[in-house]
Amino acid sequence: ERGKDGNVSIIYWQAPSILNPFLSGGTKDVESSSLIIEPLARYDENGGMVPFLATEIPTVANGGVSEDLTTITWKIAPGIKWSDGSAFTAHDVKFTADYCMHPEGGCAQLTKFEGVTSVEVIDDLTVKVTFDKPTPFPYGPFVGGESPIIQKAQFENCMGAKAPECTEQNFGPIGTGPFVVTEFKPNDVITMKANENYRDPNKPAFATLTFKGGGDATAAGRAVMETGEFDYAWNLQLAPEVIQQMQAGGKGTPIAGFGPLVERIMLNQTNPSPDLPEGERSTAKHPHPFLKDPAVYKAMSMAIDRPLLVEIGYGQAGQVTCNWVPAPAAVNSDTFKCDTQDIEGAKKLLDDAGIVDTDGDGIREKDGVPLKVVYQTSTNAVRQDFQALIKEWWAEIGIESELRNINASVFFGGDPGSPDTFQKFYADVEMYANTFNGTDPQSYLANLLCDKAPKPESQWQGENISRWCSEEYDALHAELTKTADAAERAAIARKLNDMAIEGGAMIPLVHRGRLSAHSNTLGGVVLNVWDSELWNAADWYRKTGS
Amino acid sequence: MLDQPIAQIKKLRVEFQTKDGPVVGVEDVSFEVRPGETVCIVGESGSGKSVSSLSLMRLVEFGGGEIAGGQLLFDRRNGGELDLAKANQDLMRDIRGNEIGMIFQEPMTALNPVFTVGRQLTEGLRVHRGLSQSAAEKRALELLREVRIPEPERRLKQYPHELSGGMRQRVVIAMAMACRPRLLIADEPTTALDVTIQAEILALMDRLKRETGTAVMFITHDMAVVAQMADRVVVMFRGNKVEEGTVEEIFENPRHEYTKALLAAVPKLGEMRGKVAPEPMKLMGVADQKIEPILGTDKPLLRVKGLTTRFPVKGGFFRRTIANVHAVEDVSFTLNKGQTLSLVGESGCGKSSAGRSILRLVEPMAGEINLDGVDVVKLDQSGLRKARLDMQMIFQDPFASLNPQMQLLEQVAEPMRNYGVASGSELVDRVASLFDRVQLPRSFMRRYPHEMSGGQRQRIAIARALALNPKLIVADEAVSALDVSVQAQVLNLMMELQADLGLSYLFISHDMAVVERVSHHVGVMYLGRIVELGPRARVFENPQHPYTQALMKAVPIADPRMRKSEKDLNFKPIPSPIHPIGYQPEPSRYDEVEPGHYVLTTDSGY
Amino acid sequence: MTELSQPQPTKPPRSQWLDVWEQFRQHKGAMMGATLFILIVATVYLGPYLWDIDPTKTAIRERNQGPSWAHPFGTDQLGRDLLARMMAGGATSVSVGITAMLLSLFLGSFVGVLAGFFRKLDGPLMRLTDLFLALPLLPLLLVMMLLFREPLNAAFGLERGIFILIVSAIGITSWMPTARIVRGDVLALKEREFVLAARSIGTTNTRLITRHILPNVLSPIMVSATLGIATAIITESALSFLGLGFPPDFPTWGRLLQDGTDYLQQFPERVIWPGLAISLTVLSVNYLGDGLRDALDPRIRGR
Amino acid sequence: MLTFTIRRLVLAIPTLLFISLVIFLLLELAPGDPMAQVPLTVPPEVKEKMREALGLGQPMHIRFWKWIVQFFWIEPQVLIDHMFGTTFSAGDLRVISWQTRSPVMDIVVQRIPQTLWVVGTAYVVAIIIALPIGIYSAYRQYSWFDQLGTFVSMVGFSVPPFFSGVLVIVIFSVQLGWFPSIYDTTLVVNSWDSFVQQLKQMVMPVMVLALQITAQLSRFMRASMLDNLNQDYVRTARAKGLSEYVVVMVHVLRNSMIPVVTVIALGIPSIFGGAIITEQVFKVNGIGQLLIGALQANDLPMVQTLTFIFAVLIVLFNLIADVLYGILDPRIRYD
Ligand SMILES: Nc1ncnc2c1ncn2[C@@H]1O[C@H](COP(=O)(O)OP(=O)(O)OP(=O)(O)O)[C@@H](O)[C@H]1O
Ligand SMILES: Nc1ncnc2c1ncn2[C@@H]1O[C@H](COP(=O)(O)OP(=O)(O)OP(=O)(O)O)[C@@H](O)[C@H]1O
Ligand SMILES: [Mg+2]
Ligand SMILES: [Mg+2]
Ligand code: NI
Repeated sequence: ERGKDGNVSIIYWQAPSILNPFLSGGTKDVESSSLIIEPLARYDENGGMVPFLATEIPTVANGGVSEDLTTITWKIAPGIKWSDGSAFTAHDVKFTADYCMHPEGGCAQLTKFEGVTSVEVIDDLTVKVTFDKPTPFPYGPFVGGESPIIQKAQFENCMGAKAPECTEQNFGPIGTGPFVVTEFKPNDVITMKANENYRDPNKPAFATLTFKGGGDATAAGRAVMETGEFDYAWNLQLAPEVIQQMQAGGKGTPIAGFGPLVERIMLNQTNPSPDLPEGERSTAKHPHPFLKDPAVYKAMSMAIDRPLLVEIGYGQAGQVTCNWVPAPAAVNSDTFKCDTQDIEGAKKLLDDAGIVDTDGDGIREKDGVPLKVVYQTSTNAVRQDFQALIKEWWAEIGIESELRNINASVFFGGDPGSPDTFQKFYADVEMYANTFNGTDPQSYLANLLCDKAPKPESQWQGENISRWCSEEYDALHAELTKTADAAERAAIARKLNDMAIEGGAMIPLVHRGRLSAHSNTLGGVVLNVWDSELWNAADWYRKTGS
Repeated sequence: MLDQPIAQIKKLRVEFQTKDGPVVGVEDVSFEVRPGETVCIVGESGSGKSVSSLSLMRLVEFGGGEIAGGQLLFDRRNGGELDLAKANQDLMRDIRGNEIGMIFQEPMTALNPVFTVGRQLTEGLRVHRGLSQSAAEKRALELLREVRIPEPERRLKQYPHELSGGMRQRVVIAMAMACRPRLLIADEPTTALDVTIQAEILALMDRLKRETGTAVMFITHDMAVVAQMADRVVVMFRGNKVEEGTVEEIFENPRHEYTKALLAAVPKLGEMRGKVAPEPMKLMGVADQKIEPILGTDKPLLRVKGLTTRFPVKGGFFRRTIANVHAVEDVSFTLNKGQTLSLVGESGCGKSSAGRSILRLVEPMAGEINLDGVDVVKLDQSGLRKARLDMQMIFQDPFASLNPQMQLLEQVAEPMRNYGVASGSELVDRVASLFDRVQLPRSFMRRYPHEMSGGQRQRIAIARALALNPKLIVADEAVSALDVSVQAQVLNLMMELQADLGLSYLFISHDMAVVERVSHHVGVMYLGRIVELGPRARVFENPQHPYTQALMKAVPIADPRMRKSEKDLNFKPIPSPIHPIGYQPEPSRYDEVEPGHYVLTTDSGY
Repeated sequence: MTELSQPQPTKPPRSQWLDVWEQFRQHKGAMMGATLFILIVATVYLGPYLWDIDPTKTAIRERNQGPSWAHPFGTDQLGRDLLARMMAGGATSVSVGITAMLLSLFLGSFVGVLAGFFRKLDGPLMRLTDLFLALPLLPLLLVMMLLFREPLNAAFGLERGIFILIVSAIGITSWMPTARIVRGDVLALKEREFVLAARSIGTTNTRLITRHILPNVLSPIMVSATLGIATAIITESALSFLGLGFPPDFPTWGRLLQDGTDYLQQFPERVIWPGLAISLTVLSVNYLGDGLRDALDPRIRGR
Repeated sequence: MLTFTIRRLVLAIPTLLFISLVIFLLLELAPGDPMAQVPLTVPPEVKEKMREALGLGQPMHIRFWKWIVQFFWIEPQVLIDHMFGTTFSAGDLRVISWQTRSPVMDIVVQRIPQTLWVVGTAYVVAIIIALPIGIYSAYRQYSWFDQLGTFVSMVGFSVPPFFSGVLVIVIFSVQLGWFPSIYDTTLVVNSWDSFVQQLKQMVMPVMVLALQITAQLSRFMRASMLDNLNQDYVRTARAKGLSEYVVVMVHVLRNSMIPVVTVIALGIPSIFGGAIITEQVFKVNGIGQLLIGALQANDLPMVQTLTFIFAVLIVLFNLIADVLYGILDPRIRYD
């Protein structure tokens, strides 16, 4: 029965700053707004698609997707109402696309609409999306937490350059989701109440919801598992011991789920030496003196004790991986084995390749260049522990590393003026994690295409961080974009993954899961890493008798 | 009742802990004070006068001293006798300010710099007398009038640093007398005051004593004042009482060596009558002292013309300038090489300000200052610094003018260091000889100012000014704080230096006898102007201006049988030097009554 | 009168500094502070020679251990020996703390004295202070790192370069309160008569400042010094936290404290050691400062 | 002094403009990008578009000028509109935060209450505690009270809030369960119960903050009292028979206030500026948290505005301190 369970409180250690996910790509904003506005379909906890506002998932089989893979037609479930009581129609869907695709709007979810040429309203409950070319995976627009539908009536006057002026709308979108905003304090707290017009009259079970933001993961975990002040805490990136200790508090339970997030070490294929003139550092002009040597990067990978890293860094929220794309399961390649450390093997590999220590300082040289690497990452306790361990392991095989940690907002900020961004990569190796949205890896795999390498001409923008380049890879990826069959796609994806790893673009370390925690009295929580974590908040309820 | 002493000091011994181990400030002192009686304590500087009186107030403890022995019996208002040496501080608080009032020696530092005079005056009244704010203020006003501070209403709202030395001293006096204490301890209360005001203050204390039976313990080095005031006299020397007796006995029949020396060193007004030039004093016990007049030269060294200095008076919440103190107003004089010009005059008439203006320590508003061909007013900072090599100043308040954080050695050596005159061991030697000259033991070289008595500090200031052998020394009350014997020595020293090196002095003093002894020329100041200026003999023997005449009349005589009575003094209200912002005073015009003897003809305010 | 005024026994004048030292030696707190301080410094600099475990050496099997003979302070989450880390961290923290404090003290007193003393400079210097107070710290540090890290590294080597950078970063961003406090005192002091007197004997401004003004504003400076050292040590840890400090394999007390905070409940000793070390250092410097101040103040001296 | 004050106020305008320019340039120069917090899954082209939408494509001087106009011309109008219901500012673009796409000043206004509650209370508490401690420590130098005070304040000062905050949370929230570990900014105080709740959630942050401030203030107070306790005028005051209380609390205190006034005046702007770490630890989400969040997100308009408000307060309170100097010590002259 709606509203019987009182208040539920959620804590995110990053505070939402806006409730319009189109204006901010931040996870916190996307997830908090997912309580209010919904897409036509979502991914479930297994990565499968479930209709939300649509009646079914359009496929070629049911005729929703055209044979030539250029259009997709969504049927909207009848009777859905906006929280203000008005009817939800195809016009709203079309409007959403127009809103995001407006050239001056700076829409953060533009990639979702990539290749879309038009969105047509067929009738009030039918909408058709047309792509510019055959699109084997047409579920970009209107699917998943990043692509919800906003109300036309509310946002009509907020298109393009006007978008930021619509504070009221951005802070309190009218939606179809289980909750509506009562008060939004940006970067602090959101209070919500149950949506009276929610399509299921018995949901949500909670009458109100508090969404607190800010602080740090430790505090959030403590508030759920130790003091019981909150019901749900998001993304607790904490040392396993700390989680354990908190769990002993007895008030809450951690839950983990695995998406495609991989913590990896990127290997710079170009020379980052500070001796090079500015503008030529870390560019294709100067290949790296030793990191391109398979013996070197393979040895580096072999020297790493991945199970140990998992144990000390992530516990139940991590798994050993040798792959760049470890999920969904279908695309996870099993070509490589890397779950045992092999220092001796690594040494032998290097010795055999003739990379030996010639001057007795304990550091090997390749062609007279000592194997000294600058190893950078963002500032984060676990990453610093990893750095310390890996530095030691590499030292054992004769590779010296200089550690550097950089403030995350600089490291991940793309400021071309800063020497410390991960794109600029003024270091030999760098460690961070990356992932992709949804279940289709095609665009993620595109990250290693030759022309995506950051370079001065492109203001150092580009996803090919290692500047890795292989014609073979580019060709195979082009094939992927034309393949529709799911199994075939998966096979190609696995092959691409293997090429990248074999070719030394990166050293994958840990397949990271999402670890969140909910209070023991909160029922119905299903952790979903493919969509917003709060995707099924409508189903949450208060457990009785505990 | 008269036989019952108010205070009895018995075998008092006070020690100070210094780094050289305990120093004895007072060794063995016993005397008593009876109601309605004035006991004068005289003695060498540093002999323990201040320390004894502080002990009676039980204030030595706060200064690092310790009453190591003896009794301090005090007869309380309601009869009971009490040993103050053993009283607890709560009880003392009741007594201090209420039953025993104390006037401190150094007025600048004795006043809290951040409170107005009125505030500090009323405090005691409100505590002991329970007066309301307005009643206390009324009483404070009355007190300021009694001590004859001009414009008392305005002074109540001023801060200590805005008052002249004499005014501050009078504020301290008013403060001590506020509650009509039964015992008044006055530690050199009139040292900073000119003779007319000194006479008035003395008269005031005398009246107080007669009317209320207040006992007065009067510490001074001025034998004339002793003669004027004392019923009995206690002579101290090096922490011991060496002689005690009635005034007449002491003056007429001194027994102890020191007392004799003291009396012999007292300068007397009229001693110089008929002599053309100043000459050193005859000192006791100094054989083959050659006494020759110091003639000096006729070449001018310092020429001052139309010097004017004003200070802004601030008021209101935002402390805006609302009026000006016309401290120095159109002053002109000439000082010759090797000669001394004395400035005398009432306290607050602008003597110090004039002296400071000449060194440009305060910026004069207008005027010309020509020192040996150098126009001081036009000098820039580095030029001024160079010029100061030739002119030095001895400050009126020695404690305030010494850096509390520096050893005396360093303070005296500083001018020489500054100009690179000497260094290393030579420097130390020169400092040592300067210490000898001003009669300070060399062991004092590593002491700090607060460990010295008032007179000792003054001598440091003198030594410092002499260090550079300047051409001109502005001596602002340089010898007022010294006991007569040392004073005589210092005066002789100064004259000796004048004879030997051709020094010139601008000598600021209120002590007419001393002025008569040392000066070639005398300027009499009143309300910022020189009212009479001329050769010493002419001004002293033929005073023309009514103020000069009054001044001469008020000079006390060091003879208990020639006491002045209150009736002899004619007190005139002192006009205010404070004028609203736009006020334009008329220029001074003089009449030359005799060659070189000028008298102000325009209105002086007197 | 010579027979009456025979001079008191003279002692050869000793230097003022000897005197101060005498005094200092008799000050119980000061001696305690000094001993403690020397002890801390000796431990952090000489300790590593006696306790020669590498502070960055991990030993996974021995992680998260409590105190034992092999590891008197226990080990951390990677099995690194905490005693060794404390000593290594101390060497960095103490040197950063002291140098940065001295730098900020110097800058602060310099600006404060100049502003208080020279009326002309007062306005500009105080506006400069306002500016520095108003500047947001983080961007300022980021800019400093951006501009100077590479040149300094190139000129002085990695460690020294970063040390210089951090020390100057802390120094440059923390001198303002000292400057304002000193200026306030100087403004009041300047009007004292002995300053006038000093000027009348031709004391140059430099000497006036160094010999007359500075000794008299010593006590607020001393307080700033003690507080400054704590601030510097903690700021350093904040810098490392932001990734602006020493490389991550460089332990410092601040960082150890910070890392330990997460394990506060399981392994409280991990925060107690660095916390205690910082507090003791600050405390010892405080007592040292108190003693020095008392020793330098002639009014208190001798009591 | 009125002229002094007025002159300083007038002078403050160019000073502040200059400061704002320096801040602006500093922020421009600082590495960082408003897109730092956008996930890596958003491709660079999209980020570039978003940047453009934020106005980042324009040259620096134009952006600075825009900010100046918005802050000094439009925001005051908004304020006037808000107070008198006029519509001067209708349609004008206000200073907009990049993170929230909403007017910066609105968020600032929203944040002020909790910051004032927590940091302000801590400050007041600290002053109330620190001054007596400092005074008494000086008066009884080297007594056990003084030693204890020294010890506690030194330890208090050397323990950073990121540690002491967590410590009190672990003790008082986790172990004892007395106080909430997370500050509820939505709490409306309108009844006794809610007031008690407000008090409860304030106790820990206030405690942690006050400890630091107390340590600092009491040290300065003590040192400067010590300097004055031996002066001659203190003797005079005693000779008047004033009680020790009056001697110390009136005569000595007033003379000792200059450094303390400086420290206090320097601290007051930081009340408005918030206490970054403490706010973080206790999730107070006041101005300090806003600033650090904006810094991390490189939300330049927000950082610029907050820093500038802070600068205004600093300039203002330093002026107040200077005026206070003149009132406290009449010898200090400004002209
Ligand atoms: N705080 C102190 N520490 C050490 N010695 C002191 C201290 N105060 C005074 N003395 C010493 O005690 C002795 C007596 O000093 P006191 O002030 O009583 O002299 P005095 O008789 O008042 O002299 P004067 O007429 O010069 O004021 C002097 O030798 C002085 O140096
Ligand atoms: N800094 C100041 N601010 C305001 N007024 C001042 C200041 N200094 C002196 N005065 C005033 O100037 C006048 C002259 O003072 P000055 O010190 O020159 O007197 P004096 O002749 O030396 O007196 P005394 O013999 O008492 O020392 C007095 O009315 C005094 O109040
Ligand atoms: Mg004396
Ligand atoms: Mg004078
Ligand atoms: Ni005299």
